[in-house]
Amino acid sequence: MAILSLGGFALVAGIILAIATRAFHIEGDPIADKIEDMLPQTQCGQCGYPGCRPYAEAVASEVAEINNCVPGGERTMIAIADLMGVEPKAIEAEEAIPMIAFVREDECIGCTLCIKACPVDAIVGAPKQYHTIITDHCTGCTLCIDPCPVDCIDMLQKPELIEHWSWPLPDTQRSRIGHQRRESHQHV
Amino acid sequence: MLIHISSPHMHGGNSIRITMLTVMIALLPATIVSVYLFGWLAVLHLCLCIGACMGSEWLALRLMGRPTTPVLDGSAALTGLFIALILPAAAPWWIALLGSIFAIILGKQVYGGIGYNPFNPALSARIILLISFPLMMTTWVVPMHLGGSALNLYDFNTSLQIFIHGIQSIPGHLDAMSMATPLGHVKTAATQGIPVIDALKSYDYNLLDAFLGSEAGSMGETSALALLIGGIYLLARHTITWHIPFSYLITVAVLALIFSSIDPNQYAPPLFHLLAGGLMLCAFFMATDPVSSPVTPLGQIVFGVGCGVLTWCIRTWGGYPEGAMFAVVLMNMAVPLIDHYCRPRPYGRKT
Amino acid sequence: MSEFAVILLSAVLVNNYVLTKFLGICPFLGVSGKTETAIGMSFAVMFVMTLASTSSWLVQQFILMPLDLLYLQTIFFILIIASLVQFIEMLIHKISPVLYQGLGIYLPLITTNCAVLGVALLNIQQDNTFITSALYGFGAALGFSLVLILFSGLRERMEGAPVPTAFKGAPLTLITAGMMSLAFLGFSGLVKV
Amino acid sequence: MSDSSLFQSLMHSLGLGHSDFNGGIHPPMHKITAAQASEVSPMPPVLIVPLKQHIGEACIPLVQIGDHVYRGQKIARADAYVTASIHAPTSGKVVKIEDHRIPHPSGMGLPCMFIEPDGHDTIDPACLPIVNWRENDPDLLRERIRQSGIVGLGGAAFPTFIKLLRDRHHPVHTVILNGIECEPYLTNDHRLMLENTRQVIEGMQILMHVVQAQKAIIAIEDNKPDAAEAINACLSKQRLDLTVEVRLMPTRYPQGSEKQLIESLTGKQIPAGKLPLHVGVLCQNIGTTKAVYDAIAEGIPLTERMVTVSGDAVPKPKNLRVRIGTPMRFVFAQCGLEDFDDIQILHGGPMMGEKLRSADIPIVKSSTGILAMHTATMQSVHKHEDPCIRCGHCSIVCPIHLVPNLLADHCRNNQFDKAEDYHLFDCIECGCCSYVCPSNIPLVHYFRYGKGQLAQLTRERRFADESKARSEQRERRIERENADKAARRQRVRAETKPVLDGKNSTENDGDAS
Repeated sequence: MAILSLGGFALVAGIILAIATRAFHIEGDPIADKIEDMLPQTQCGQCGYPGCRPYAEAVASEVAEINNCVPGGERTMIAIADLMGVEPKAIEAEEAIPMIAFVREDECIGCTLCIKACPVDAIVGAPKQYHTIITDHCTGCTLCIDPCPVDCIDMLQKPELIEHWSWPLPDTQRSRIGHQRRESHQHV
Repeated sequence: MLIHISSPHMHGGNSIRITMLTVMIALLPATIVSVYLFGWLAVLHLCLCIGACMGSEWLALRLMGRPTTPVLDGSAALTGLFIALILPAAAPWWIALLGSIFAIILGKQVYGGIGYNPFNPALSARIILLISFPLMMTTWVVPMHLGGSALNLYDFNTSLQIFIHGIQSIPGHLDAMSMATPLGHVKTAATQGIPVIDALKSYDYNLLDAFLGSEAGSMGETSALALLIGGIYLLARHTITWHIPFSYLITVAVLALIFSSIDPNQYAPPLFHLLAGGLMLCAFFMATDPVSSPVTPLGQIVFGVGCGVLTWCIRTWGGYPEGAMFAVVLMNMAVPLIDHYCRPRPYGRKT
Repeated sequence: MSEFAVILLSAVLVNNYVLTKFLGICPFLGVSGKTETAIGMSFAVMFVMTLASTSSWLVQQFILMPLDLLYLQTIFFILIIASLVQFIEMLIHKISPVLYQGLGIYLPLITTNCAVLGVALLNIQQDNTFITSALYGFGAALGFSLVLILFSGLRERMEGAPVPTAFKGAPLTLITAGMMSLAFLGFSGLVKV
Repeated sequence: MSDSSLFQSLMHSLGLGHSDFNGGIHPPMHKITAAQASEVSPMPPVLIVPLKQHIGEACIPLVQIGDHVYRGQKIARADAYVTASIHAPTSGKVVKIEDHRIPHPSGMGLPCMFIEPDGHDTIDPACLPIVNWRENDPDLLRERIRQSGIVGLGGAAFPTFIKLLRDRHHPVHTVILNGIECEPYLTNDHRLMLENTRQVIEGMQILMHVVQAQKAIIAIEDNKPDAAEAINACLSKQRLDLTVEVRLMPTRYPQGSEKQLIESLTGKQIPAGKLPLHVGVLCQNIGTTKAVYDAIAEGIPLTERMVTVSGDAVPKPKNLRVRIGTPMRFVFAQCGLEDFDDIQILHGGPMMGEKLRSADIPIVKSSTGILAMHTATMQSVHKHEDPCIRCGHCSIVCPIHLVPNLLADHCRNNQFDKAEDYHLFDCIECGCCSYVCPSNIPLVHYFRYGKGQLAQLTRERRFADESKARSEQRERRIERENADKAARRQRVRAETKPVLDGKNSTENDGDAS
């Protein structure tokens, strides 16, 4: 009797849950979408995935670590950690200074190999013509460096604009304590 | 240091120390009354509490390896002053010492020092003491200048003996030296089913005494007048705003008025509530403690009303005769949420 | 009517599950880091607790007592709670994936949460009727939610503080919870149940 | 706080009393130069004219190195809408165009044009006054104001012609002349009202004509009764048919902030993100009004402005009429200050002005005043930052009704989404909160930090979105190309299959890999 009633009850509960599973089924992975929105979209592949979307999916399904996005840096990592509800992790790679690629035009042979490599179509030029990088479009992913047969592409520091200058944190002891707190928070 | 600092390049000159000193000056009348009523006992408590608070703050900062200058910013001394004023005069020295240590270490320093404590340190200390040592925290010495006192607290030796060994060490009947507070008396009467009016009559209660302070109670809580003077001074100096004390007192008064007009036998009148116990001290000094109270004007009103409702409910229906300290600490818990949801409407925005 | 109010008030304030009965401490400490998560958790717990107390009452009255299976009480109750938790888990996953992520392991852990099982068992112990047990369950959940949300507010504020290293994290959280518990003692005797 | 303001704040708390803005402070005013007549600054050996002196797009030079320019000749312009042209401050020779420090807290530089005055100060013959402006089309006057490079001279440097737009849905009924000048030390508007009363009033009439407003209010703080008197006297002499009202306002910082002044005068708040014209008001600074008069009635574009030179380190503080581009070192020298050891220079007033890192920075259109302070004075202001004791004084004085201490916490902890939720971008950086803070917290600095970081985040976000769009577009293109290629190959293979079967398949393999 005991087994029967328990089993019966369990069956009823199971059926209800099965129906609920059907009713509340979700399409796609909303977490991956949210993570992808946080990534810098450089498509650089430094995370080990072939682009930002695959990395976002890997993080959402907890396959990849949250600290692999080098261009996104600390800020992106903390944002993802907040979203995922996990502890922030230190980024192993050094914080990158924003760079852009630059073609030394007199050396360029017009082979178009870099144009094919650029993930964001930031290089213009036709075969046998000098290629130019659109500075405003370059994400600094360095993917064009290796294909160039004559090594005529340099990575230069992104020029600093007075319009983009922003105030640093005030140089007081308390703000430093706050900063240390943030840093120690990351290395837990 | 001057390399990167933004405007404004002028400052009004206010500082934490000035703020704390202002509050201490505002507490001066209440302190004088406490010395007048409890003689050397009050002086001993004041010295011990202030010393212990500053000492434990210094020790805590040393142990944490932080600069010890904040000891002198006046906040620890103020906490000590508060603790002395909310202790019953008969409490022995170790209670005062424990209270001071609790307040500074558990109430403040573990949270990161001044500015970060979510609860009022002095009141948390009092709650800890009240729950840990209920009897000692509710034995009230008959103050001087109130006929029938068997003790001469102006005598240093008597005071010192009570201070060190407790009131039990004094020969004589305990009932002759101590008495209940008006709130405690009414609460006991209520549990026995005696109507409030009769209870007040049997206590010989009169409002003038309660206003001036000739009644049993914590050392600094008895005189509503002295506290009121201090409160008005703080308001005039703009150290506090009217929002918290007024909303707090008005809420208690309105609740008491409504209920006592419905059933005067069961509920005490508003003036009794206003003048009794620690309400005045809490309303002007404890609830307005900047660190543990809301920042925004609307939030402060919500906070004051909440304190008022809780105080009155606990006094009237609860197990403890006095609810002000519980009310303030309970509302302290809600401060972050109040701050978040009671923000003022910014200029030019609809909601 | 006043009886209901007394039950509710008692469950929310006087006999608060977290601060005076010390039940449900695990999610109380676990999901109180952020107010948003705490609010989500509160709704989940309210849902589970109210339904668990009513359905356990029904099971007790119509299955266990007639069939004389009282020795299976705990197993039955856990079964009920587990199914409810599964249900709410799917619901939250559907409605708010971010909240689902934020609650993490604590959501399935409501199953073995002593507060939920406690409410079901206490209902039986106190001989509550169907209505009062629903009310009691809801009140207990309300009390849990109240302190959880208050506590999350405090913790968010403490996050920016230069807390001494030895007290960082759990120690300070526990000290704060203890202080809250002491303050809640002020409610004792407020209603006599 | 004085008794009257205590009463006011009480009335304000109770929701009574006349319209007035919330909060505010009463700093010591130090208006030491108020009673002294202004002087004309001599011409410096070289003028350094930055090619961007306004909010908006930078200008590109119209003249070349070695060219001779006249005073008032346009030397740089931009095509963008929000911009203002630059004019030569005097006649002379363009000697070089290169980066030079401008008055900016970063200490960074911008392209500047260096002009060597020839000493004749010849006005460009193309600069002609519009004498009968009353009969002229408002749009023509507006275009002249735009061509004259006039920007708000109260410090913000927002191009003036944009504020003069006539919008059919929001007709401007009132022109407000802002003669408040609530910043301590600064007295340049005060002196203009006293010395150029007629020009200021005519400038106001021009503005009223441009926006077709019927009413004007001249708002003056009650610490400048002489200015109000002068204006009243001039008004009664002219017997205008327009309604002009001179209103004395209580001295309270930041009464002169546009939003606050409009609230005080009309009781209306400008909706967030909107302009004053949305409440039917045009608000102009005294200096700007004078510049409008110069541009229309005299025909001279903006080449000169009144600058207050003051501060506790200046031996002879005074107001000077200075050509745009004059180096500050030269201006200070007129006031007896030559040695800059242990001296800090502020550009603007002490409440909202910025500390500069050098004296070799030119005066620009937004230079209301330049102050030289002893380093010790500055150090006594910027003391050690203590923890916030949450006293709430910052909330009380905030004219925007923000909660500065919580906002600063969010900025300090890099919780920028929360900071935005607390309306960080509504902050006008008036500095009242920092002024009253007992813990000496540089609140405004935290807000500026937060704003900068948020702007950076927004830029990065936009860049990421654009990159993503480009990358997706590229993927689609590659896919299409591959599909095309495959289709073509299919076709080729179908045609030549019997003959080249084997060869074709190997080619395919190679392509696929």
